[in-house]
Amino acid sequence: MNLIMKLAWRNIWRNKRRSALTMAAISFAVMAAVSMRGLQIGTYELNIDNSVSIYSGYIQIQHPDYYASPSLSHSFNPDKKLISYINTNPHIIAFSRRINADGLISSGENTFGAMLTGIQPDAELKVTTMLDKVNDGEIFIRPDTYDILVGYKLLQNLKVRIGDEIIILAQGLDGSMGNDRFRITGTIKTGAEEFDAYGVLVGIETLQEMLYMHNRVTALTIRLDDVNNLNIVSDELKPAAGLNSVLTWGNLMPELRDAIALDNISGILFLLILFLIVAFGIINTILMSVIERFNEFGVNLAIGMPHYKLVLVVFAETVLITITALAFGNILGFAINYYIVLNPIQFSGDIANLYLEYGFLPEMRSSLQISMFIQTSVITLIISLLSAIYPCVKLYKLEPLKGIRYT
Amino acid sequence: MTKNLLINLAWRNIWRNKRRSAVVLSSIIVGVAATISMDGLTNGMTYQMLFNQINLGTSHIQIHKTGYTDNRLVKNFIQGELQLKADILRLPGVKAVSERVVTFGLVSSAESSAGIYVYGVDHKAEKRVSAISGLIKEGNYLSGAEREVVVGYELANKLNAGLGNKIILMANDPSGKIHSDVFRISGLFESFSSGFDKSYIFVNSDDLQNMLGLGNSYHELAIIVAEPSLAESLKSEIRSAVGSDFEVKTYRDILPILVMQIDLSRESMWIVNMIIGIALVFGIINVMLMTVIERIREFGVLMAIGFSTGKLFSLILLEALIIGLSGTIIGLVITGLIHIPFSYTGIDFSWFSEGLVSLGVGAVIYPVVSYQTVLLTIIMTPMIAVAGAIYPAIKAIRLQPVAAIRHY
Amino acid sequence: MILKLSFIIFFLNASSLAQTAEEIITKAENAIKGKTAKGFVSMTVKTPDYERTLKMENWWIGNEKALIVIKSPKKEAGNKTLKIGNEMWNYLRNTGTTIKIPPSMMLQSWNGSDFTNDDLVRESNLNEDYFIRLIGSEAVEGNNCWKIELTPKPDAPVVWGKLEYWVSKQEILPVRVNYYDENSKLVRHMLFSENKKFSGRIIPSRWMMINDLKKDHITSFILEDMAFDVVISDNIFSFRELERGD
Amino acid sequence: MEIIRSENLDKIYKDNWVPVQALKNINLTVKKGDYMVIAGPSGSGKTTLLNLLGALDKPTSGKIFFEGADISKKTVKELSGLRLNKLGFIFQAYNLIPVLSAIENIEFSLMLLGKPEALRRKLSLNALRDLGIEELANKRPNEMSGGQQQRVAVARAIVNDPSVVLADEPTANLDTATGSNLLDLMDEMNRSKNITFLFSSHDPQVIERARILIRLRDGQIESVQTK
Repeated sequence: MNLIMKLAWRNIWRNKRRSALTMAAISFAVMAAVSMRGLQIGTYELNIDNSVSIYSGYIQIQHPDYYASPSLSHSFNPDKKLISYINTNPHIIAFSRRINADGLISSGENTFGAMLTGIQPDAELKVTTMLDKVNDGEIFIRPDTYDILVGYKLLQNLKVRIGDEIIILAQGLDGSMGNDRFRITGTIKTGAEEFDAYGVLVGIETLQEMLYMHNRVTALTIRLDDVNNLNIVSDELKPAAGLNSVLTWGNLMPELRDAIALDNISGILFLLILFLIVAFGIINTILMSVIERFNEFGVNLAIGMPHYKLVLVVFAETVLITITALAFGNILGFAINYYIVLNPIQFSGDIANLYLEYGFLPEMRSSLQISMFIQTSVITLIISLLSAIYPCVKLYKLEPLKGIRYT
Repeated sequence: MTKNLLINLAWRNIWRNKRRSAVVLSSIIVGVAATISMDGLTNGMTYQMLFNQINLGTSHIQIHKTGYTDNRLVKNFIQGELQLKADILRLPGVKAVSERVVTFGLVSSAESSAGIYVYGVDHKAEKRVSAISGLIKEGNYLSGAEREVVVGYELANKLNAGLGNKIILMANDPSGKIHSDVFRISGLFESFSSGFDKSYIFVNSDDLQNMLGLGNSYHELAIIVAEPSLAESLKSEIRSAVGSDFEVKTYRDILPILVMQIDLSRESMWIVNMIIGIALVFGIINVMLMTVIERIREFGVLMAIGFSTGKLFSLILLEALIIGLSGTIIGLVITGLIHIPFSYTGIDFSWFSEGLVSLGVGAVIYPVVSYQTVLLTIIMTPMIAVAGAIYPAIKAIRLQPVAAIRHY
Repeated sequence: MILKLSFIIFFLNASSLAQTAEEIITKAENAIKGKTAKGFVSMTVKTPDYERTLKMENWWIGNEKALIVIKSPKKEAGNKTLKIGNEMWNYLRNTGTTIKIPPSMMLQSWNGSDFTNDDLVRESNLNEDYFIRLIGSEAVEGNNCWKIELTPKPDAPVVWGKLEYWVSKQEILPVRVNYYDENSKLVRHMLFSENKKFSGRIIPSRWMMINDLKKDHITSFILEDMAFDVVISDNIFSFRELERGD
Repeated sequence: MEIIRSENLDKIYKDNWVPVQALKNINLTVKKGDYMVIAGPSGSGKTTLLNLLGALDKPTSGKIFFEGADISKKTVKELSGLRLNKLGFIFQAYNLIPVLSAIENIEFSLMLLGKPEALRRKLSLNALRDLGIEELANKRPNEMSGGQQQRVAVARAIVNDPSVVLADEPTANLDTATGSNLLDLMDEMNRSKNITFLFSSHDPQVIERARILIRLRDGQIESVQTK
């Protein structure tokens, strides 16, 4: 083995230029893959974070039937054990209680259907950004007042102004028609059409009283320190949640999940093609470098070196070149990604406005996720080794005489 | 020495060492095939999304009464007496126009009910504008018979209603009064979008107009033009023709996010092509370099017999150019041979992602190659091949003839 | 006097001998609804999640107009529902406002019951919307009944595929109604029982609607006091009346 | 003592359009201590014969016995082992592994044999000393002249004390003086150490030194001279 490594190492140095070019090609591919992938993953994270942060949160705990049939009868009373578990989990930054209910909002002539969300303003500020999306007016602070925030389109449709009073009507948990008079303190603009046209934020205690919910909620919404801890935390939460279901953002926002899945496909397609080209480059380089040395290899075989040792030398060369290239590629890729993480690519002009209009952030960010570097490296190494197979098969079939005589 | 001789020499050199040429050629062919297939799939995917949306009813241009987009009320109708349809049909480039009565309503069966968008259409005109009639999986599309309704599979399941079953449709008229009427399911459609299948139903416009007391008024004019690129210019033409009482919007206005995504992915194709190009250059430099080194002796002889360094340089680049051109052509032919059947049959990606269906793409992707990419490939690939040969060529002309001849 | 008597005899004969299915249904329906009606009704809603009882005062003019005022429990007392034709308004005492139920809310449950707002609005005229056919006699809960089948007319905007209506032969009162979908699946049924005498008229005082698709969803009405065919001022079905707090 | 014996060797190349009879009915014997040269003009079949005798190629018909054993019955692996253990090779070009220094090149076959390091060192240094090129020990082939490279090749060929050293035109790429020096060295080794040498060459310098000279013409033995 020692001998093989020595030969391989020296062979690489013997033809510095060719080795350097091969390394450069692989490094470039790794760098391109890592930075493209980083941009994708980073932008996904950004979009997930942005979309998830507005309303749904990363994880919600719900009554097991609420997802299929969202009605107040599928609300639950979070027990102390669950709350204290959530409070002690190191990956959970904050959580909030929520009630979602359908209702009517009415001002004199105009009545519209409304999506009522009962919130604890102080907790909600730590969990989601919906209260940061105040367009006009101001947020209410206490969960037990008759102040509300409404979507900015809803305000227009109701033909009322901030400060005006409106009536909300909704069917309570006991089937009774809860109704009360509320004062609009401000409007929200999230970019999500549904929310802007139908969303109403109410203090949770007021809503619980109006809908005869006592301490029941329809969801506990949880904010994580890092989206990458999603699966860990959701698995950890399951036993504490008991019969209640633990839903992740993918369940809560399937359109976003699907949109990302679609974009991911084209990203992976790109990487496939990039690696295909690099693989071809590697095959050709190794093939040429093997063929070029057929005379030399022929002599080696003639003096009694077994074929497999020659093949191992070529494989060792490939591995050494690839590993060196991986180091360079990953360092470069990391540097690029690190730069983009610190200085996200900002869109400007029409596209930026359009993005903002629909609630997306007009920027692209990168990622430094370790698994991405590892995956890319492993794939590259495998591709390199696969690429070495064909040249090595040719080498394995080489007869000593043919090698010596090869021109 | 004439130029022809140089070409002749280059050509013979290429053929003399078939293996070496084949290696370079294969790199280029793979590069060409990869670039074009990538473009084909990405375009196919995005165009399909757009095309599907347009076909599902967005159409190329829509006309509404001013204010309709902000408040989709039944009372924001276009008066039938205006004969807008006839005027628009006369415009050059317009292929088909359909008048649609659109309202939000409730459908109910004995078991369940749902809020839906009801489209009242003239089945003959609508068939030329939207593809719903082609998506019927069971029963038939509207035929003009009374009280027919076409609903999506998902909705039918929710209502627990099948072909021939009746559903009750309820909606309010322009004055706000609620009307209900009975319809019978004549057809079930299934589009790529489960969201669409859940929330859109189609009836004959006469029935809906009668139910809502609309006379011959309607809400939406959907227009299909000969070429999507004509939409923008026709929009301004129509706008000046119909005046400010009406909103004229193209699919680009109606589907901004989708259009933006397509534009963005087209932009990013340049970056992608560039990266692929650079990856290709590395491969080509390597192989070219090795072939130059292999031939040092031969070059030494050429120089010894009086070949100038300039000519040698040109010779190497010329060889690269010839291989680059042939590789591009062979690559295009091979890609074409693969691409053309697939552009008819499509490639089934359902094994790859279930998400495709729900995203409005459909599981089967029909690759669409843009002529820009083909053109770019034809121009760029031979240039990349030549670029890859520059460094090796410089190496070659720096050789001392005597040292080169001795080299083995 | 004789004339009047003979008239009655003629009527009795007609009712006991040569009744058509339409006449039976009309009689049964008229018996429990009258041209006009007013009275006190308590409604008990039972679901797996809750059970509650509302006491209400009602005024009806056929299927056309209705006013329902909730008397208890306290928190809902004073809430009113007004129906005129196809439209509905809710008066909320708590906030002193009137809300017109928009079409999108028509499918919401009415006061937590098994009835939707739409059910109240759409309560149809059986003679107008259905072909009515006597299909036999059957004993239901000890009552000798006519079994009548009602199939909707093609254009009638009713969701049902078929109704089966049992009317007691003796009192000519409804005993049971089955509601089927178009595939002849039983969706829900209504049971009438506990006949009582209200202002000279004997009618069932307990009406129970049982959902056959959702388990344990039952809404029952108990008529506590009813008066039929009394004169009801049209003024009662006005917004002014609606918003007049008691 | 007989090392290699051939019986009725025929070799026909069929890779060309017309089959070429490269060797015809060759019978010869190489004995321990021989200094044998196979000579003949270009295309007479001398390299082919050398390759057959060196177990690098297989005859079309006939047999080759190496130390009494029929090598046609041996597997590829056994042949490789045979070459490694019993044979030393010197070629006209591409003789050395370019990435290894002189001493490493010499050690190379010992390494393949799995000899311990100390022994390898000792044997290799001895071989270098025998050829008078100790000062080249740590040089790479591209730092040496052609003659020096060939000396290293000889050192590598003899280091393992092979039964026979086969040299295919060892002087072909050398000038006369260098070639003469190299041949003197091999002559000396044959005499002092009784190493068996088998050459193929048409170089008069080589032929002149032959103790057994076999002349080939058109694939057949034309004459055998013993000096």
